[in-house]
Amino acid sequence: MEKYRANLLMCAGTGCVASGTPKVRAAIEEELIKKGLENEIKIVLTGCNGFCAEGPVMLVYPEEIFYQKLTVAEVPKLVEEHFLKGRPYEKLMFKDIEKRHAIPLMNDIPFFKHQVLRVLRNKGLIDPDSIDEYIARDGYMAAAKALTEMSPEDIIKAIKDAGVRGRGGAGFPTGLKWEFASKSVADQKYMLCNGDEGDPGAFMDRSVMEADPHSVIEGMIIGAKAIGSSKGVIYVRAEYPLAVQRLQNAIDDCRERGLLGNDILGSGFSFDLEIYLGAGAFVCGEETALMRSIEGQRGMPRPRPPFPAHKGLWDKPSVLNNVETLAQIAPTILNGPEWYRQLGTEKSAGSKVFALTGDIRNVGLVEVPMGTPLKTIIYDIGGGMKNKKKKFKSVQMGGPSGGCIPEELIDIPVTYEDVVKTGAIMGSGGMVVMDEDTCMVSTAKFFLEFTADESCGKCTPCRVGTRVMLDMLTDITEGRGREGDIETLQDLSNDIIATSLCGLGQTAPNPILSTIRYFKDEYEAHIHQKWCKTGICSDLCSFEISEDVCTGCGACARACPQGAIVGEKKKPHSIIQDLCIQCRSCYDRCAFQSIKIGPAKEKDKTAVAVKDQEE
Amino acid sequence: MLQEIDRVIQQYKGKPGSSIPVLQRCQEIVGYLPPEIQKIVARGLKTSAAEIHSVVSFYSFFTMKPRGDHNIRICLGTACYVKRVEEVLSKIKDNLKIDVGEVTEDKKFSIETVRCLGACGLAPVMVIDEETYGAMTPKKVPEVLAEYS
Amino acid sequence: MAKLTIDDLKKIKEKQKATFTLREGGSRAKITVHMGTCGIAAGARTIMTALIDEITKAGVEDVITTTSGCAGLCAREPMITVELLNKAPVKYGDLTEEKIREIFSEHVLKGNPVEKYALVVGSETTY
Amino acid sequence: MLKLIINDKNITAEEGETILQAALKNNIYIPNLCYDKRLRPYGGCRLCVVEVEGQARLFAACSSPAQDGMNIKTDTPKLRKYRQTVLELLLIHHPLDCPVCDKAGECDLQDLAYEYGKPDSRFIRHRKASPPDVRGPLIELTANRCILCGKCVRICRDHQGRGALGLIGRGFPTVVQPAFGEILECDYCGQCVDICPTGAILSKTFKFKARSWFLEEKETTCPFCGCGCTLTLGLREGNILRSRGKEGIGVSDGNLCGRGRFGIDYINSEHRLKNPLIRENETFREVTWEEALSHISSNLKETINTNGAASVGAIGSQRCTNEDNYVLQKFMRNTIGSGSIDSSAALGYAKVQKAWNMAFGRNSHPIDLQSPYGKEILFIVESDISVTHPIFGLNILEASRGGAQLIVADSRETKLTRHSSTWLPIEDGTGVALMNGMMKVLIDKDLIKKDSAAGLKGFAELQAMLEEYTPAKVSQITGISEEDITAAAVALGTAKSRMIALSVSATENTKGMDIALAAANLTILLGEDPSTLQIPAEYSNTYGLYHSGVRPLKPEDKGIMEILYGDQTAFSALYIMGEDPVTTFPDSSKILKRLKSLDFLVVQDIFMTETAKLANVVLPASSWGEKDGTFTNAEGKVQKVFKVVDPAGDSKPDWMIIKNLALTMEKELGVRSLEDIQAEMKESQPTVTDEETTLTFNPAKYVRGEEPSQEFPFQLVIRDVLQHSGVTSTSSKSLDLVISEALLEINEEDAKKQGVKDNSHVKVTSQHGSIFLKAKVSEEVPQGTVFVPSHFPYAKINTLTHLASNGESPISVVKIEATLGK
Repeated sequence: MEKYRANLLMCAGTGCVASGTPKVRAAIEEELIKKGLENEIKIVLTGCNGFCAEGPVMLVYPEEIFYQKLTVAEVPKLVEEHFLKGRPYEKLMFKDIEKRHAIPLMNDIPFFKHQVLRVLRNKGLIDPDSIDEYIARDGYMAAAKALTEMSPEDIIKAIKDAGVRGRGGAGFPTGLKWEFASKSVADQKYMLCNGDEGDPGAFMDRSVMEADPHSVIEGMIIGAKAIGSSKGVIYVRAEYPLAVQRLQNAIDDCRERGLLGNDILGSGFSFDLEIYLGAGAFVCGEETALMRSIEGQRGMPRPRPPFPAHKGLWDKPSVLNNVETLAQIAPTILNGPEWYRQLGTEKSAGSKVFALTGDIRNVGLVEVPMGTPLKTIIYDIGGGMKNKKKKFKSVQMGGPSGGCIPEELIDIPVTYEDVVKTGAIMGSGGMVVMDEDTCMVSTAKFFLEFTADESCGKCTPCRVGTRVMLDMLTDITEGRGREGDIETLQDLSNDIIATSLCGLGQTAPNPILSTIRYFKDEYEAHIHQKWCKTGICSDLCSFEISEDVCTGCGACARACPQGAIVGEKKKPHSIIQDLCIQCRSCYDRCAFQSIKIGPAKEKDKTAVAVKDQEE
Repeated sequence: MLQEIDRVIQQYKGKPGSSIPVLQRCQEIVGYLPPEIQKIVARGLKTSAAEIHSVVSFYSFFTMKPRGDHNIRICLGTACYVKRVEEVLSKIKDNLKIDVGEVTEDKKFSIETVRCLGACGLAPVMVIDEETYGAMTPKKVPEVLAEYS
Repeated sequence: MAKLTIDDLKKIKEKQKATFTLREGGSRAKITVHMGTCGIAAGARTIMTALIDEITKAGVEDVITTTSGCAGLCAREPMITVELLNKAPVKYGDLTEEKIREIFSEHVLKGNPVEKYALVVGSETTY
Repeated sequence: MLKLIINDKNITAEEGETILQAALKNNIYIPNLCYDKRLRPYGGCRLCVVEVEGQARLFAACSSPAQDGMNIKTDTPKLRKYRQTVLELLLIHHPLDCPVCDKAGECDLQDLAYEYGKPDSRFIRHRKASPPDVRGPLIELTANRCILCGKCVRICRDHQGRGALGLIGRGFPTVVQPAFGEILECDYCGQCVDICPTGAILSKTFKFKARSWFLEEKETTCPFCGCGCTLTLGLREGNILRSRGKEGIGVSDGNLCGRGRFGIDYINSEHRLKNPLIRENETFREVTWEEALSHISSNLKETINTNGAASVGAIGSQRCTNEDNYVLQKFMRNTIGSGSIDSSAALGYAKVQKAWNMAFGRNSHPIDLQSPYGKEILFIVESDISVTHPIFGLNILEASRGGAQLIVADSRETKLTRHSSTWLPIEDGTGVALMNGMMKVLIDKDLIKKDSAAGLKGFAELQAMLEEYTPAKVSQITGISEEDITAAAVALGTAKSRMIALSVSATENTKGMDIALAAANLTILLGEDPSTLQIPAEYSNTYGLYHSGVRPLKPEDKGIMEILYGDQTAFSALYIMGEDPVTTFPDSSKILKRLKSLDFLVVQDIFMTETAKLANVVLPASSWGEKDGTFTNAEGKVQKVFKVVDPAGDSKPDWMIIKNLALTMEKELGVRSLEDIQAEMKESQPTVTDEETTLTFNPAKYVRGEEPSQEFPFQLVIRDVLQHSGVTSTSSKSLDLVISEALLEINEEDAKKQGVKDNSHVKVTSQHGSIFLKAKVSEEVPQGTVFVPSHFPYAKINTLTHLASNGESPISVVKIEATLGK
């Protein structure tokens, strides 16, 4: 084997690839050859590093220097400085905004510093297409242990003792799920993996499948042994081509090495699995719907009971685990339940991966111990608001099934129990941070649009109910809200939650209920005063310039597409209301926060029409 | 093309639950799934055309309309929503003068919206063919589209 | 390819150890080659190549090699710094291929600094 | 047995029953819109939610299993509110067009809205954009009324095995439609009409005919096939307006096929005979009953006087009641003095009967419609049971869905082959060879019940005969690979329980009695008792006809071969009741010749049939719906039919006409009423339930029919058509809308070779004649074989066929020529 003195671990996750990894990689390769370093320095493409917003990112070993926002133009300089002369190249390092200095080491960057990597243990550290590199990191040792030294009961006990809970949403104890299926008697059982990550704003499963596909496969082998299954299916969204490719490659390698197939590792246990591509239906994240989809039917959920542990795929006992859950299995088996419980709380043990997105500075994937305060995640890891001038308003957790947690609850520790109390849910771990410019009614409407669109249509409350609620929210955001709408929405929400067939319908009203709970004033303002104070609902606002703040810089006037802003240079400007179309451009543009948003005003609509015609 | 489809059907024939993979392959081959193709699949898999059509119509991945040479997929996930992907979308619609689900007159572009692409870190995101464009703004729309014309 | 056994897993892991020592840390020895313009001009590249060659030959997995800029003593280039775990770093100067091979086997492998080539004991960090 | 409490009432339930099933069984109604006992629980409408003590969540009664000790409340204020909301949501887009909806008055949604609904809705103007309605014959779907319970889609796909309707789209915009919104093409069974809980799917024939509350409903037995389903007829002002199935009633338990649901309007046909007719030269003259009967009386008397009573023959009917047939044969034997009476069953069912008797030593062989259930393997030989006996077919499909392995040997693709686990696409008419081959495999592999089989009469002969049926040879004959033959045999041999089924039609094309014997041999070889072999009697009263004495009973009695095909003109007069030999019997030219040669022909029927046109006297009989009586279904179950409407014109029940004729002939039958007849029948017919079984092997060799030749390259196979049964159904206006003429089904490749286009006319020629038919190019039929139905009188299919002297009707070979133009 060739020896390299340095490894460049370039992130080849979807995010970084989209930001230019392939081009940068080619440039580095070329430059290394130019400098004669190609035999000393090895480039490894890894899965998602997690710090997606800073991509393309690269980690240089052995020094552990973290480079971000790489560009082709900077490559010659980088290679010359760092790899030839050994002077880490400060220009491409992460900068701490407050202190204005570069942070060379990855683990000194706050985004990484507060994380503990279990699920993401191999992220950015191994080549996901190399089974050897996975094995080097203790890969398949847990499977070896489970297959040769442990009985199904031992495995189930270990997982139960560890307190592993499903990371897909509801947090059902994984060991218990396995136990049910293990006890079912059948000629065939199925071990299934849910890679149909659907919550908008969550991408940890994609990341794991891309960065560490073997960890999922190993988890499935162990689970298969626990329940007595010889066949597995990984159901992956077709929208994740890279994940599919990496998984397929990993499966092929496993088959070739005998880690899948008959008599794995000489243990006498046989298990094989295949990938099944989802075809784009959010509801297929629901386990019974996913099974219907694998059966080639419309992905419509089935009533439970019978539970999948008794009658699942093809009416055979089946276990469906989420990607993140499965990725935790191997280290837990290898290190034991106690190790697992070192992190987290009594009821929510271990760590959890979150996808931080929205109006936050450090967008990306983070893994923290359960029980970490929300505040730590948002401010210490996430770096606070992207726009420092804007205040934090709310964080949405749990996607369309979840809710919005307001600022006053930001100190809660993130555990299944504590999050549920707020009206949100842990969900798969999407955290969408919203600043004060976010209209909460519109946010609720966004989620309802999603659920109404993704409702399979099988049960009445979800099919019609989500549509009715969406219509009501649309009315409210467009100025047709009526007295009593809030109460009707709450009432209907409760009925839908109680009567819907599956989790989609049972949770679809959550975004409405939680926004009403914490931001009722916004609903009231929308309905009664016809006022959206964020200016997002263009029918419910008007913009005005406060003369005492305006510096007359003219930026707003230049931004206005209607030419509705007038004023002399260096003197306060004003907005011609009849022309204003409430596009919010001036508000976004003003550096002095001199634009104020007020309730909708009566205006002569012909003015805009006339103006449009002139153009 | 029909031979290729026949090969796909033969490959999956008799394998339970194969309608979705077969349809996916057919869509790759033909580009979309017109009724004639669905009928061939139904016959080949010993099921009814209504059953196949109901499956096709359920999943957003399947389309019964031909796409443009370049298919633009706009992510409508939460992160993209929060980052106002709507504005990017409407700019694209304005630019191409078509609505979501339509094809431009010259058959060059079609627009689709998709649920989360899982590239939230780059929000707002759009994908043209296989290429992902992150941190989109309405301003960037014309230059990105120009790459394809 | 033949089916893996548990022993094979362990072998693969061993084989990959060097790579992961590099990535995960845990190295016993770190050799820094000073690669400023001066160093390169004086032949630091040859030194680096020889060093990697020696490491490969010896089959050691816990030694990592890195580079740094000019150490400030341009006249004594090519130079390296050898740091063994929990020991003070030692700087060597005026190196040649033969010297570096000797230093490697004596100091890095056996733990005995080669005093005849040593310039300084104790040094600044690499950056 | 589980004990639970529902609404403070202690009830019991079976293990595996759902809460809803347990409740309904105990007369506790829980609202539901998407439940049907024939379908898997769906859990869609959410109206059946109930509260279970100690459980926070609600339980959907339709899908939650009843558990011991459950304390359930089905009607609490909380539940009422939830149901109110669900209904409110459903009614947002369901048009309130009850005044013009045929479902009103018996609409589940309407009833529930009345029970739970509030007059006002909190939601306004959220109506679904009107999706297009579904078009097609007989069945109409008004999309806006649909509440997406999915029952129609599921009954069509999961129960009927058809899948003509699909849920198209997702979520709120979902609609129920045939694929791509095309015209509905299906079995037209109409099960979707019955199952729809709203007015979304309606029968077109019933549309705007009557408000449901004006309908009077009466149960009777279906006049078509041997299943003997119970029809619930909707009547108003003396007219049958519709027919539907009702759960829990009769052998069909709510299921009906298209014939029973739509086909009974044949009784309203304008071609019904209304008055007795006497031929005068080339035309008929309407006469009174007195004149007709005395005309017949004197003619028959004269024939008897001149040629002897034995020169008078009669043909009974598989569609007439037991009473009609009994009286006819009694009339023949007592009044005329001739035992020469037979029926079309002689060409089919009687052969099965004979085989049955030879193999099992029994005189009667009732089938059991439930027999497919609980069997590990179902083996169907050359029989399209879903077409001949749709309800029996449904049970086979359901059993196979329940896990039974279904092996179907058939030359063409059928619903059963589509749903089979193994389809053996054999050459038509080679079922005997296949079964012989399978028996050989079973013997060679020692999979037979040796101890019981070897000692039976005929075993040695069977074994000797089977010697030549090696898999290789059988493969050559049947076109099925040796492996498949062996695999099928082994599957059958190793199964723990089995059913072997064929329809009578399988006996009609060459195979005759032999296929029944072969199947019986197979059954006995496997050590099974006769109930394993299921060969259902064909028509509504085939079984009863056979047992009421309409067949030769004494050696001197002549049967159908002599009556219609015999070469000597032994018969001078014939009395035909409810049969149309010219159309439905093979070799129609021969029959025409025979009938024309008679001195005197009486035809008693409900229509002016092709046969009636040749008669000297035509008597108008009352149809099935216009008289009381009984049918005996294929299970041997005697079921009543009722007079539900007034007889057409001056028509009379068959038995009454004959009774009157006997009276006119001054030889009273001794029966004056139905009760008399029934009492007498009971006495004369011994009960057949506890017959002894004597097993015998009857080796049956495979005999090749006519070989296709260069001149006649195609095999012609007569097959039944789902929407028709015999010829009566062709007079149904409703069914006429679906299939109105005989279509020649021909394989795509063959059609190409012959230059035949779909829907174009072809000339079909056999050695016996030629006819013109419309061609239907089909992927379902194999190359080298064409299929035709015999139902349609105008098609004159039997011009092409012939009858061998042994009573078998060999496969005909034909040539197909495309005709010019259309």
